[in-house]
Parts: sequence; C-alpha cells; structure tokens
Amino acid sequence: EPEPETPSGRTFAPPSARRLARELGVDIAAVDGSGPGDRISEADVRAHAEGGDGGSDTADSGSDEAPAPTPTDVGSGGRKSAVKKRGD
Amino acid sequence: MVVGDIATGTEVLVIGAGPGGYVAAIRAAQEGLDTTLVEKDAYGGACLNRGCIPSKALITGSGLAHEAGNAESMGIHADPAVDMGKMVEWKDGVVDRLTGGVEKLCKANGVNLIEGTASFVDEHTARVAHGGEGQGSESIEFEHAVVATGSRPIQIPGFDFAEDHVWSSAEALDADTVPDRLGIVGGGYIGMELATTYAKLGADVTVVEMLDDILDPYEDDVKRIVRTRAEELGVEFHFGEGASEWSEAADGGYLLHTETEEGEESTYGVDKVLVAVGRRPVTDGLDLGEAGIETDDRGFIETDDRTRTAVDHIHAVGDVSGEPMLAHAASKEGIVAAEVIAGEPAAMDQQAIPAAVFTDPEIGTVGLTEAEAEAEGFDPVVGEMPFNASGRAMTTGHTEGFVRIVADDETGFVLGAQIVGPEASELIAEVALAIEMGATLEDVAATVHTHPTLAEAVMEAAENARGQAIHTLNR
Amino acid sequence: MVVGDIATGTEVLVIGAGPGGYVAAIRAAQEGLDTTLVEKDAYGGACLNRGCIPSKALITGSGLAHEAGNAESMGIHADPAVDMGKMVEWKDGVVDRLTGGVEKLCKANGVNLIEGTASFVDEHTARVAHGGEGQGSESIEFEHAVVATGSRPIQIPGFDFAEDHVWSSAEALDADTVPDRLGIVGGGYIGMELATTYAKLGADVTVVEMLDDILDPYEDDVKRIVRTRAEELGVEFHFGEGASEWSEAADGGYLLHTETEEGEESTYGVDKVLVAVGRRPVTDGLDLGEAGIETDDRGFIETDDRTRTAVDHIHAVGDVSGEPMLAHAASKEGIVAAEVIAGEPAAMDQQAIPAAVFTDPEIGTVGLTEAEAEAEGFDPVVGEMPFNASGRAMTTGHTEGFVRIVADDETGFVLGAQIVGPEASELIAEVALAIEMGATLEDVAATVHTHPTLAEAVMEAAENARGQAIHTLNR
Ligand SMILES: Cc1cc2nc3c(=O)[nH]c(=O)nc-3n(C[C@H](O)[C@H](O)[C@H](O)COP(=O)(O)OP(=O)(O)OC[C@H]3O[C@@H](n4cnc5c(N)ncnc54)[C@H](O)[C@@H]3O)c2cc1C
Ligand SMILES: Cc1cc2nc3c(=O)[nH]c(=O)nc-3n(C[C@H](O)[C@H](O)[C@H](O)COP(=O)(O)OP(=O)(O)OC[C@H]3O[C@@H](n4cnc5c(N)ncnc54)[C@H](O)[C@@H]3O)c2cc1C
Repeated sequence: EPEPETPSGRTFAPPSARRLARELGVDIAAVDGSGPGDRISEADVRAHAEGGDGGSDTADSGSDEAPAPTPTDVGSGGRKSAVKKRGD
Repeated sequence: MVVGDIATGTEVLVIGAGPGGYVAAIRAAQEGLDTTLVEKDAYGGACLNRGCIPSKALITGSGLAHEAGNAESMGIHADPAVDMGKMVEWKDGVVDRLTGGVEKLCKANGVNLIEGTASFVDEHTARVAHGGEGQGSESIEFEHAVVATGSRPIQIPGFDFAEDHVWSSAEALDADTVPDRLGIVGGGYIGMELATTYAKLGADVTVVEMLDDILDPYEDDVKRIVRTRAEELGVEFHFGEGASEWSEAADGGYLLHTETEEGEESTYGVDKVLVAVGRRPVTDGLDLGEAGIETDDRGFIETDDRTRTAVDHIHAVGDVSGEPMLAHAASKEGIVAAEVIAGEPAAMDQQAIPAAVFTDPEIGTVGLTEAEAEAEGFDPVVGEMPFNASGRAMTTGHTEGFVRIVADDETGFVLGAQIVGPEASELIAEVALAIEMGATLEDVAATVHTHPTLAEAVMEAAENARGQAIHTLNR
Repeated sequence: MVVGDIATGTEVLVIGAGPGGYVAAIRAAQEGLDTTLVEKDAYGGACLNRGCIPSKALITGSGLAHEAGNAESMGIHADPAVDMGKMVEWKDGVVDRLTGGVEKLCKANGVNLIEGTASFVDEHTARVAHGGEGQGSESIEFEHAVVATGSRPIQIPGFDFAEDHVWSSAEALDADTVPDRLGIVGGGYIGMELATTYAKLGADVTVVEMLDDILDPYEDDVKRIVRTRAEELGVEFHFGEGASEWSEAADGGYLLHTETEEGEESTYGVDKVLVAVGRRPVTDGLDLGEAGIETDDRGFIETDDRTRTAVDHIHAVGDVSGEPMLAHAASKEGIVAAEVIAGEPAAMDQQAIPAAVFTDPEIGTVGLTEAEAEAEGFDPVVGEMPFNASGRAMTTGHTEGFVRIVADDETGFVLGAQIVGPEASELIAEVALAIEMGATLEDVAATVHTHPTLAEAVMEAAENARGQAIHTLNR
C-alpha cells in the first residue's frame, strides 16, 4: 500500500546518509528507510545504490506532490576533480 | 591544474576573513588547495571584532555585576562597581586573542594571507589594493573564488554614525563610559542584547521600535518573557514609533524624536542613540559585475545549495549571501564552499540552522515552530517544560522560561524547539542534533539526561509531548 | 486488576520516594496502575533533601560570590559578603518547592501517598509503621513492589556523625556558618564538590584521600584540571592518607589524625570534619528476606535489565540496586520498573548513562573513554577541543578544560565523551543523544552549532577526530 509522503518533501536521514547519497549519485528522497518512521540510514542509501530497494515505490510517489529540494546534481564532484591537490 | 606563470595565482581566492571567509580558507587549504585569503580590515570579520564576541563578553561582564548586586535572597551582599573602560579592555583582550588565533590558524593550515581590499577584474582575476592611497595593488588570478565580504549596520536618515552621540553596535561595544541615558532604535536581537547589557550597567535605556513588539521573528510567549525581564531591568519600550531625527537638548544631552505611522510625535531625552535596525550586505567596490555576478534588490548575492553564484566557480558565503545572517551559517557555508571546490559531495543540506539571542533570559531556537510545522503540512504535537519546574534551574536562581519541542505526531520526528531560559543557547544544540539525526520524541525522552541539569528539560518536554512527563502535568 | 477485598491493597507498592521511587510511582500511575508510595522521611529522597539539589544550590551561591569577588580583570570591583545562614535558607526554599512539587505531582497523577516505614511480611504483603512509637501500623497487600530505599553516607570508625564537629554531606549542606578550617575525608565527587564550595566561601579546606589522586574513576588529565583549580582556591590535598581518628586541640578546635599504609601519621587542625567516603544501600529493617530477596556482599539488591529482583514481581531501583549511584540512573530505572510492571517492553537498554561532577570546572562524561573503547575491542579515534580556543569560553572568562570525543575509527560511531570545563554537565547531553542515536563523528560535525556557544566545542572535537578541525590544529 502507498505510504504517505513526508510533508514538504522532507527526508529524515542523518547528515552522513545525506552526504553518502550525493556521493553515490542517489536521490535520497527515493530511498526506502528502514528505521522508525522510515528514517533512512547509510545502509539504506547503499542498498538503494546497489539496486537493493526497487526504487519505484513510496518515495517516488511522494516526491511528485512534494518536490524535495534534493540535490540530484552530483556533477560538482566530477567537474572540480580537475583541480590539482597540493599533495599530488 | 597549474595556474600559469604569473607571479600571483591561486587555486582558491577568498575575499573577507570573517567566519564565512576564514573558515572557507582553512578548509580549502586542508583539502590541499592553494588558497589565498584577502582581508581589508581585521581578521575575524564583524563577528570577532564588533559582533558576536565583543557583545557576548560585555553581556557576561554586565550580567555578573548585576547578578552579584542582586543576590541578597541568596545571602550574598555585594555592591559591585563597574569600571567600563576596564571591562572594554578585557573584552579587547578576548578579541585580540581570538583574531590573533584566526591569523595563526590560517597560517598553520598554509593559507596565504594578504591584507588589502579586493575587487574583481574579470571572471578569473582580482585586484587587491593595499592599505591607504599610493600603497600599490596587485593582481591575482584564481581558479575559484569565495566572496565573504559580510555586512555592515544600516544607517537611517538623520542619524549619522560619524556623530559622536550616534552609535552603531560597533561603538556600543567600545564605549569607555556608560551613558546615563541610552536610546536604542530597533528592538531586534542586537538592540535587545545591548539594551539588556546597558540596563544592567546602570543606563536608563529607552527602546523605540517601529513594530508592535521586540524580536520580530519569535513567538509571542518567547518575546513576552524577554520583554518583561527587560522591563524589570528598567528598559522602557515605545512600540509603533520610528526614529525621525535627533536634536540638542537644553541639558547638554540630546532629544530622540520619533513618529508613529499616524504622524504622532514624541521625544525622549538621551545621551547616546544606538541605531540597530539591521545589517546590509557589503559589496561596494567589489566590482562584482566584472566577474558576471549580480546582486538582488536587497543587495545580496544569490547562491545555490552548493554556495555557487550564477558564475559556477565563484561562491558566496555568509552575510553577503543573505539570510540567516549568522556567524555559524557563514561558517557552514564556508565549509561547503571549500569542499565543493575540492570536489567533495558537500551541500547546504542541513535540516535546520539554530539561532540564539543572548538576552536575559537567553533564547535558543532551531527548526520549526508549531505554526511553521502546520504550514509545512505536518500534524505537529508539542511538548513543554517550564524552567520553574526544573530542579537545576531553581538551584541557579533562574527559573524564567521554558523548553518547547515540536514534533510530527504521526512519526514522532523532532521538527523544532523554542527555548527561552538559562543557557538556552547551549541547550538548543541537543535538539539540533536530534533534528539532523531524524530522532523521534521517544529517542530524546529515552536518552538518559544527567541530574540535575537544565538539559533534563529537553527530555521532559519530549516526554510531555508524549503525555508522559514526570515533572509537569501532561496535557 | 482487583486486588481483593482487604481494606489496603494496591497493584504497585513503591517503597521510598527518592528519584527512583517517586518516578516509578508516577509512571506506574500514568500507566493506569493503582499505585501506593510509602516514604518514611521526606519526599524527594536523598537527592532533593540532602544531595543533588542542596549541593548544587550552594555551589551556585558560593560560585557567584567568589566569581564576583575575583573579577577585577573584567572591570568589576565587588567585595561580596556571604551570610551563610541566609544562603542555606535560600537553599531550603528551593528544596521545599521541589519536594512540595513531588508530593503534588504524585497526587495529581493519582498515586496514594503513605507516610511511614515499610517492611516486608511476605512476598505479597508489606507492613507500614507510622511515625514514632505507638503510632500504629498497617498492612498492605501488593501485586508488584518496587524497592527504592536508596543509600546513606558510610560512617568510618572513630568518626561518629552524631558528634557536632563530624559532618556527613547532609550537615555540610545545612551549616549556618562557614567553619574556619574544614577537613574533608575523601576526594570523591561529593568531597570535591563540597571542598570547592567551602573554599569559595572562605574556609581553609584540607582534603585527605587514601588513593593517590581525587575523583578515582576519571582520567588523569580530567582530574588534574579540577585538582589544580581547587589548589588555586586554596584547597590542600594529602594523598595516600586514611583518616584514623580525631582529638581535641588546645586551640578549641580539633585535630584530624591520618595514617599512611606504611603507618606514617599526620595531624591537621580543623574545626569540622566532613566524612565523604561513599554511600551504602539502605535495606535495614526492610525484612527483605521475608519476601525471598537477598542482598549481595556489599548490601545491594541484584536486578536484571528489567529491574526485577530474584523475585519476579518485586523490582529494585536506584542506589539500593547498585552502581551507578546517580539520581538520573535511579529515575530511569524507576520508569523501566513501572513500564515492565505495566507490561510494556521497557528495559535498561540505554547505551550510556552520563555523569557530572559540579566542581570548578565541571566534569561531564558519557560512554567510553579511549582506554575503555580499546578494552572493548574498538579501534578508537579521539578528537579534542580545548576551551581556551573557544570564543564563547573566552567571553565567559572560563577557559580551562576541553571536550574529548571518542569514536570507533572504522564506522565513525560516537562511543563516548569526557568534558571538563564550563557547563560540562549540560554539554554532555548532546553527546549522550549522539551515542543513543548511533550518530557518527560526521553527523556531529555536520550539525550546525550556534555561534558563539560552548557546544561548538563538541562539534570541533568531532571535526578534530576527523582531522578537519577549524579552530585547533589537527593531529
Ligand atoms: C553586535 C552584533 C552581534 C552579533 N552577534 C551574533 C551572534 O551572537 N551569533 C551570530 O551567529 N551572529 C552574530 N552576529 C552576526 C555575525 O557577526 C555575522 O553573521 C557574521 O559576522 C557574518 O560573517 P561573514 O564572514 O559573512 O562576514 P563578516 O564577519 O562581516 O566579515 C566580512 C569581512 O570581509 C572583509 N571585507 C569586506 N569587503 C572586502 C574586500 N573588498 N576586500 C577584502 N576584505 C573585505 C571585512 O573587512 C570583514 O572582515 C552579530 C552581529 C553584530 C553586529
Ligand atoms: C551530597 C550529594 C550530592 C549528590 N549529587 C548528585 C548529583 O549531582 N547528581 C546525581 O545524579 N546524584 C547525586 N547524588 C546521588 C543521589 O542523591 C542518589 O543517587 C539518589 O538520591 C538515589 O535515589 P534513590 O531514589 O535510589 O534513593 P534516595 O534518594 O536515597 O531515596 C530513598 C528514599 O527511601 C526512603 N526509605 C528508605 N527506607 C525506607 C523504608 N523502609 N520505608 C519507607 N521509606 C524508606 C528514604 O527516606 C528516602 O527518602 C548526590 C548525593 C549526595 C549525598
């Protein structure tokens, strides 16, 4: 059955999980949370990235009505990677 | 990438060494980027030199003197005399240690420091003018830039900060004597912090405020507690009045003239007038246009959640990039800017930025109020714990205020908190972490809190929201 | 559940109204259970009447007087005089408000209150003796019982608390004058809190301690900061010495005699001797055996993680059930006991119980130290932030100490923190929540912390552990 979307598209996940989602190019709003109230953990983000949680369910229906300010642009990582690190 | 053969080139150019800029520069250097920080005035920016730090130092000093002088009920008899010059000297010592520390930390992390005023020449070049006239200038090529030029106090018509008796917050933090009568224009957080400070130092303080209450963004019951306490300290409030001009009084002092919307005029006798009606971004002389950057109609530089301006490789952080104009927001943005430049997956993705007002009592808030939570579509549940039911509060002699916690009824997720009372600025940290972690009311209530502490009130508020408070009656 | 037809029966009988018992009783009543609370002496137990609360009140009072009298560097000139009788009266007022509050909260939640001394008759019956002799007694049948009879100060041979000049902590919190010379036997947290208090009130304080340092369970660098500050306040320490006896001195005062393990004797001139060498459980007169319950060799009642004794329907909570002998541990156990009795899935399953010592500066700790983490098989990573690099600490004039955070290197999970410094007791709350939530160093570091606050030091310590601190040099 469809789960209710989070008001205002808010995703309940700790900073480490949010950062990991960006790192892996995952839209965190599309990740199924396994914690209380569907809170998202780092493991949930990894599972999603590995295709472990069939991405088409809950969070997608939620993000339609309530567009989350979720960064899908992970391009900054690639784009700036030309910058030479001092240690190199 | 190598910047080229010119003498001065840098991977990251940071303009302005306030809490936005110096933090960006240090983190960029930690990321291994060749980083240059330009500051025209003083390391630490407004915050360390004439904002957060000096104000909190004087709040401590005036608070201690006042508290010790009013503790007869505790059996303490003291009649403290304050040497304002000495107190300001102590404050200056604190500022010097901190700004010296910022300079050292920059150097230790390998940041190149340049003193001077920066302006853009084009998208990849800046010019830095050194010191006064004729001191020469240099041109710097950069890969990335971070604009962190901060803000300055807004001046209103008729009140020129150049006048001796017209103060901005900077002068209010540098006075060597306490004026007998201080007029304050503006009841925002800066006006109220300084009203409390000077009232405790013995000044007759009059606050005039255009709106009909102090501390506009806060909830009514929060405002009321701070306003009532200020009134107890002798602060006089006049709401719905705007400052129109000043004139000289027969007694050697001045008259502060105000006007209501309906045109009703009043005058208040003062010796100094502090104008604290807000701050506006500093971008003049920066020649942002040369780099292809525009400012919005309030003068702020717009940025995305990676702190990038319209020109991707130029970031803007801190007060110059808009609300919230707070030091810790500036620092967070500085870190994000540096990490984004370094190619890290950083973003301004925090759920909430806490804020504090260091009045008596303090205010600490984070996240959503009940009304905001409703507006966002949550079904909020609210719990409260008044400090007059807190054992720790009683033992400190400060029992005004409360902790209010706001959560989503369905899931229990903590959405926000409003704290007014002793150490509210510190207590809010736990709730900020709760919000970031996606903690529920149960998580906060089940976490063992040390007895006796004020932080227990956060736990009790969470229990109250669950109908399970021990030390208050549940709703 | 109906208890039967006898006049006095109850579903839950709670014995002792300290922070273990009254919290258990209130929660049991909130769960809808018919609850009876028996207290022989004073609502609130040791904690509210002669422990946590009165000690913290006197620490506030003595601290304020001392701080105001030593703030010349801030420009404050005061010479506070303390009226000890008045300060103790103020403290009594705080205690009265709180204990009265406990009584009211019990009643408001529907708890039946009985004044008297309870003892067990059998597994389901207790007798309550009222007041003094000949006041009669009543018998109460119960479904479940919670033993929450707490602890009392340990008395050592040669030092009888009945003597006027021999104090337990209770008398030290009820003095109407400050003794010129105070000898303290025991450098644990109670001894050190009172040493600091009396030193600030002007007494010459001498602490004798059998071990070779104060505050046994804490790490060396934590102890050192508190000991050094106490020495600055004039406290004299004699380690490796046990108190053997007292004698009358020619000057009208007393001599405190001590002896080392090697038999070396010393004497110290004192006017009062405070014996603070620990507390032991109170079970005498309870006739636990009649209910089938035994105590261990230290006198504690053993319990499982549901707070059940060997007799399943009888629980024991608080000091009587062993370490940690802390008020908030007692309250947590009280809540678990009530919920388990009500059939809820509650357990003492928290990751950590924080603890605080209200010395100058304060200590706050939670979870594992670096050594403990190693012993448990973690590969710990440690981060520190000294308060002398904290802007907020500088503005309060208190920069001693540090925040240390301990985490698992591999996963980043926060395992513990040791904080010594201003408001350490409050700051530890955030780390306790971090531990319970399974937060990582990154989570704590990424949570925006208000500037300027002491809580920023928690964030900086987490950043330091990650090699990313801004305001300290990274290791
Ligand atoms: C009285 C007062 C109290 C405050 N209290 C608090 C508080 O308690 N908590 C809080 O969070 N905030 C507080 N604030 C706000 C806080 O000071 C600001 O939010 C913060 O300083 C913003 O940091 P920033 O780095 O953006 O800019 P700033 O701190 O303003 O620093 C900008 C720096 O850039 C330099 N600069 C500008 N233009 C150039 C140029 N062209 N070339 C080179 N250098 C340049 C300036 O000289 C300055 O040093 C307070 C402010 C005031 C006035
Ligand atoms: C000076 C001092 C300072 C302290 N400071 C702190 C602190 O800052 N933080 C902290 O966490 N802890 C502190 N403690 C410890 C704290 O007081 C105890 O951990 C706490 O009181 C334990 O609570 P309890 O409910 O188990 O027992 P108690 O508080 O001891 O309560 C037990 C109650 O049971 C009653 N009772 C006993 N036998 C019977 C009977 N047979 N019938 C009826 N009633 C009975 C007693 O009269 C008493 O009221 C301090 C202790 C002292 C002495």
